[in-house]
Amino acid sequence: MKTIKLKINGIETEAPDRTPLLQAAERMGIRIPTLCHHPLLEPYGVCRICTVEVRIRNRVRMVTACNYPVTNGIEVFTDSERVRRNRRMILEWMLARCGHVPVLNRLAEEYGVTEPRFGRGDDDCILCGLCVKVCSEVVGANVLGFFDRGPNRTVSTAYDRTSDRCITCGACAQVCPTGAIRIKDDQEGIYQAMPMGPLTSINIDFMQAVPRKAVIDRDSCIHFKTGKCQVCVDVCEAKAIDHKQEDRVEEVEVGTILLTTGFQLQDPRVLKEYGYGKYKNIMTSLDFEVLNNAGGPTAGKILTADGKVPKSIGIVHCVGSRDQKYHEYCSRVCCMYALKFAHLIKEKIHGCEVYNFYIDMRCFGKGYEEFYNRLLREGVNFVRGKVAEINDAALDPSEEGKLIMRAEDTMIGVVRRIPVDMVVLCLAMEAKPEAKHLSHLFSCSTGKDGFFTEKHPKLAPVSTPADGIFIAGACQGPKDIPDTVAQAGAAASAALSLIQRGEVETEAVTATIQEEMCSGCQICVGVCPYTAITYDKGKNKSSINDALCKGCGTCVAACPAGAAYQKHFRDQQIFAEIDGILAI
Amino acid sequence: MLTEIRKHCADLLTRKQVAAVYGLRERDGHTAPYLFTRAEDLDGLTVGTKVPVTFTLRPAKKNIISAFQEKCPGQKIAVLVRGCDERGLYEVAKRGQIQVADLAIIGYACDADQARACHCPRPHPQNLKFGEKVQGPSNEAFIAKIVNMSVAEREAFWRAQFSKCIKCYGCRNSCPVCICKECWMENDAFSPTGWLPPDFPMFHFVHFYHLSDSCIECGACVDACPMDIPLNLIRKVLSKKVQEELFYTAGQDPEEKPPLASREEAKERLEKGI
Amino acid sequence: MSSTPDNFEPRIVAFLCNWCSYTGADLAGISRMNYPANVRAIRLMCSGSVKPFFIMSALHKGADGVLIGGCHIGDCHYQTGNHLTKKRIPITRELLGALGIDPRRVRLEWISAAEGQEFAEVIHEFVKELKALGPNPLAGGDHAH
Amino acid sequence: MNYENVLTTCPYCGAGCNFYLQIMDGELVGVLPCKDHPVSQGKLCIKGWTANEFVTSPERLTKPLIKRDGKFVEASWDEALDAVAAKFKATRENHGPDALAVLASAKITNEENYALMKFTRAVLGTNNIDHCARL
Repeated sequence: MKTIKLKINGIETEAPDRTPLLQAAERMGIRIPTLCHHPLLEPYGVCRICTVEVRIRNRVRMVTACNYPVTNGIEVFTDSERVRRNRRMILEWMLARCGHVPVLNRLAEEYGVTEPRFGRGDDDCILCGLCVKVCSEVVGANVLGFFDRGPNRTVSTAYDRTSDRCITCGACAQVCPTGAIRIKDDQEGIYQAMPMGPLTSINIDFMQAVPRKAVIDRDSCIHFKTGKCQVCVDVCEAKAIDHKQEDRVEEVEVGTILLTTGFQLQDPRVLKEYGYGKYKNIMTSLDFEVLNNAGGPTAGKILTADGKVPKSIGIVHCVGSRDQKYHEYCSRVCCMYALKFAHLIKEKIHGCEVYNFYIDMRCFGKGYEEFYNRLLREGVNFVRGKVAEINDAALDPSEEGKLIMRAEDTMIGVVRRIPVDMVVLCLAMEAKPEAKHLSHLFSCSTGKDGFFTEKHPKLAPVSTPADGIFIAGACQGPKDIPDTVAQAGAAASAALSLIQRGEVETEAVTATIQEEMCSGCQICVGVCPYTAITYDKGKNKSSINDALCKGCGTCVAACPAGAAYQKHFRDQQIFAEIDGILAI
Repeated sequence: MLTEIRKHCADLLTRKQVAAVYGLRERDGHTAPYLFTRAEDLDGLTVGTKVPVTFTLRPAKKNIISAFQEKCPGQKIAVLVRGCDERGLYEVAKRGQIQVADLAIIGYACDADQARACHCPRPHPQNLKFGEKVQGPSNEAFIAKIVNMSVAEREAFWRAQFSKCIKCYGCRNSCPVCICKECWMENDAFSPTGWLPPDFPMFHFVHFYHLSDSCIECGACVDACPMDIPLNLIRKVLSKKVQEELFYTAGQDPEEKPPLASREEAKERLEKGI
Repeated sequence: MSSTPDNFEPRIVAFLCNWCSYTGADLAGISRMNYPANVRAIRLMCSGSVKPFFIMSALHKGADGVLIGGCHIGDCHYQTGNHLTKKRIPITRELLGALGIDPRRVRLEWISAAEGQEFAEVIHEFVKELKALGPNPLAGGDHAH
Repeated sequence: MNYENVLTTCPYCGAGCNFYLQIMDGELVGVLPCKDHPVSQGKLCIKGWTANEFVTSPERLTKPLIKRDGKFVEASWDEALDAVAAKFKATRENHGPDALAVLASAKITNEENYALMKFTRAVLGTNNIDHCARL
C-alpha cells in the first residue's frame, strides 16, 4: 500500500493511503476529540468536534478529521487557535440543545466555554447517529433510525414503538457517547437468571476448562440472530473466529473408555416445603457458589436479591439426601461445603448470623472435624433438626421481608422459628437421567439410585463389567473433589495399564456355539445384550465373538438345540449339581 | 375352486413367473406333497387334506422350501398354503430357515368342517386367494376340559395319557416349526434312552416348552400320535398364555421377532411394535 | 391334597444369579440373618441362563420347590438377561400348571445384592407355602436316574 | 429341483403301515406318514419314522464278512454259507440242538419267516426261535 507523508502539528509522519486524519494523529499519540466516531463504523462526520486545520500548499481548510483522508505533503494542526475557536463555537451550539450532558460539559470546560451564549437545552441526544449506524451496520437489526427534520429531529424506533426486531443486544447504549440511551437494570431479572450464564457471547466456559478456549454462545451472539456483526472477526488478531463451524460427529477408535459423566443437583422445586422459586433469596448451593465467586454477578459480594447485605443466613443440610422420599443415600459433600459457606459468610459479612440445620454432622476426613470445631469457635449456629418449612409469614414488622425457617431443634426438644435474610439449600447429588442410556451404550449397569455400578465395590472400584470401560467421579456415586481426583487417577492408570498391555483378557465363562448343531435360527442373536453373536448367512450358522461375550449365558438358555453352551456352566454340570444337592 | 387354482398355477409356470409350484398331488387315491415344475402335471394338483407342506425332513432338519431355496438360490417358488401352512412358513422364516420374499404364497381357505376337525382357530391364510373365510372354533371351549380340572386332576389325567407314550417322536417329526438339528427330546441327561414310557413329564416338557412361542396350532402332532395323546390341549393353553403375557401370536408376521428370541421386555415390545 | 406329615421339610433348589441374588443370599448369611435351611443354591451367571429344563429336572429329581433369583429389572448385570427370565418363567409355570404340577412350586424373585433381608423373607415364605403344598408328587419320578 | 413322494409299506414288522418315502433329486431324504392309508392313518412308530435312515447308512452290510485272524474280511456268499453250515453242524454234534438259537428279522416277509421257523424246528431241531419285532 502506498505510504503518504504528512506533517501533524509540525511533526513529520507517515500513514497508509486513505487513512483518516483522526487515526493518523492517534497513531502519533495526538488526541483529537470526537463524539460521533467509532472504530467499527464508517466515519460519519456529523458532530464536527474533530474539525482540524489543514494546509495544502498555501491553502488552509477546516476539515473533519474523522473522515478526511491523508494526502501527500499536507500539514495538519489539531489544536491551533483557529481549531480551538471553531470547537468552542460547535460546543456552544451543541450545548444549546444538550446543556447537561457530562461529556459535552467536560469538553466545554476543556475549551473554555463557561457560559454558552445560546443557553442550555435539556436534551440528552446529540444526534451523532452512532446508535443508528451500529444498529444497522454492525448488528443488522435496523431498529433505530432518524425521524423528522430540523429542530424536531430525533432518534427512535419506527412509530416510536417497541420493536420486535430489537434483539436487546445493548449495542446502541454501548456506543452512545452521551448516555442518552440506557439499558434498564432489571434486578429481578438478573436474580432470576442466576446462576448466570456466560456474561458475554464469547466466553471461556469456566476458568479450569480444558481445553481453555473461548467459544461463541450461539443463543446470545448477535451474528446468529441477525446474520451481521462479526465484530469479533475483525478484532481477533489470531484470525481464530469462524462463525461457520458446525457441530460434527467424529468417530474415534479407542481401546479404553473412561466414563466421567458427573452428577446433577436435585431439582429444588420438588421440595415444595422449602419454597425454592416461590420466595426470593432461597438459593441452591450452586447458586451460592456463583454468587460468592469473585467472577460472579456481584463480583463476590454476598447480597440479597434487593442488593442488600444479609444479616442472617440459614443453611439447610440433607435437602433430598438421607430422605426416604427422595434419595436414601448421603450425598457426602454437603456437610463440608456447608461449613465452608458458613466460614466464608462469617469472613465476608461481619456479624452475620449463620444457621446450619443438620441431621448429623458428617465430617469424615482428615482435618474435617477440626474445621467443624473451628466453625463452632467462630460462632456459627448449629441446629440439629430437619427444616420443616420455609415461608415468609412475618409475625411482626421486624420480620417483614424475611424468610422464616421452622425446624425442631432436637438437642433441646423445641420447635424453633428462625427468621433469616437468605437461605442456602444443600441439595442432593443425584445421577444424571442420561446415565441409564449411557449404561446401555457402554454395557455397564446402573444401581437403583441411577449411579454407575462398579465391578466390585472394594476390589474393582473403577472398573465396570465391560472390559476397558472405567468410571470415575460422581457418576459412580456422590463424592467430594479429593475422592474424585483419587478415583480419576486410579481410573486413568487402570486404562493406561490396559493400553500398555495392548490386549484384554476375555471372560472365562464365555459361551460357544457348536457349529454342527446350529440350525441358524438366530434366536441367540436376538437375545445377546452385547451384540457378541453374529450370523453367517453363507454357512447358515451363528458364532460368538469371545472378546465381546461377557458370559451371561442368556443365549445358552435360549438356544433350542442346545448348540450354545457356556464354559463352566454346561448342562451336564448343572444337572450334576441338581443331582448332588438333591442327594442329601 | 380346484380348477381355478390349477389354472392359476399353470399360468404362473407357463409365464415363468415361478420356477416351481409346491403343493399337494393326488395319485392312486393318496395325497402327498409334490413339487410341480411342469404345467401339464398340474392335473394331479389337489388341496384340502391335512398334509402339511412345511413339515421338517428328518434327519436333514430342513423343509422342502428351504431345501429348494438352498439348491436354487434366487428362484421363485409358489407355495399353496392353508392357514396353518402359512403360519408355519412365517415361523420358520423368523428362524432363518426360509426367505419369505422369494415365495409366491397362494392361500386357500379351509371349510368349516375341516376347521372343526383340526380345532383350528384361524382356518385361513393371510394371503387368501381362493375360497371363503370361515370362523374357526374357539380355543376356549376346547381347553376348558383341562382348565377346569384341579391341579391334581390334571396330573392324573396327563400321567394316564403320557403312560401311553411309545416315544416314537412322531409329535416332533411331524411338527412344521421344529427346526433344531440336535433335539433336546433326545438328550440323555434329561430323558434317557431305553426308558419306556418316558418319565412324566420330562420328555414332553421339552417339546411343549420349546414350541411355546412358535406353535401354530396346526394339530400335526396330534395327528401323528399313534397313542392319541391330546397334545394340542397343552399347546393351546400355552399359546393363550403367550398371547396374554407376551402379547404375541405365532405365525402372524414374518418380520416379527418371537418374544423368547428378543431382549426387550414384553411391554417394551408392545410399545415399540417389535 | 394329601395331608402333610408334620415333619415334612421341603427341599428348594434355588437358581441364583451371580451378581444379585447369590450375593443377596451371601449378604443374608454374612449379616447373620436367619432363614430355613431348606434351600440349596445353584449359582449361575445370570437368571437369563436358567433353562426351563433345569427347573423341570429339579422338580423331577425331587425338589419340592424351585426358586429363580435374579436382579431387579433394569439392574441386570448383563443389561437385559433378566428380561428373558421375566418372559420364560411365567410360560414355564403355565406349562407346569397345565401338566398338573402346581406352579406355586416355581417362584421367580428379583433380589438385589443388597437385599439379604428380602432373600431371607422369600425363603421363609416359600418354605411356608411349600409345607402347605406338601411333598412334590413328581419326586423321584417313575424311574429316577 | 425335483421332489416327490413314493408310497410304500414299512418293512419293519407285519403291521403293514404305509408311508411315503421322500425323494429329492433322486435321493431318499425322509419319511412322511400317509394320512389316508387305512392301516397306519398317518401314524408311525419310531422305526417307521426312521425307516429311510438305514437305506443309505454307511454301516449297512452289503457283503458277507467272515472273521479271519480276529478281523472281518469280505467273502462270497458260498464261503459264508459254508462257514455257517459247518459251525451249526459242529455245535449241534458237540452240544446238542438246544445249543442253537435263531432270531428272525422283521424286515423279511411272513413267508420267509415261516421258512426260517421250519428250518429251525425241522432241520436244526430246536424250538429256540424268536423274532426281533417282539419288543
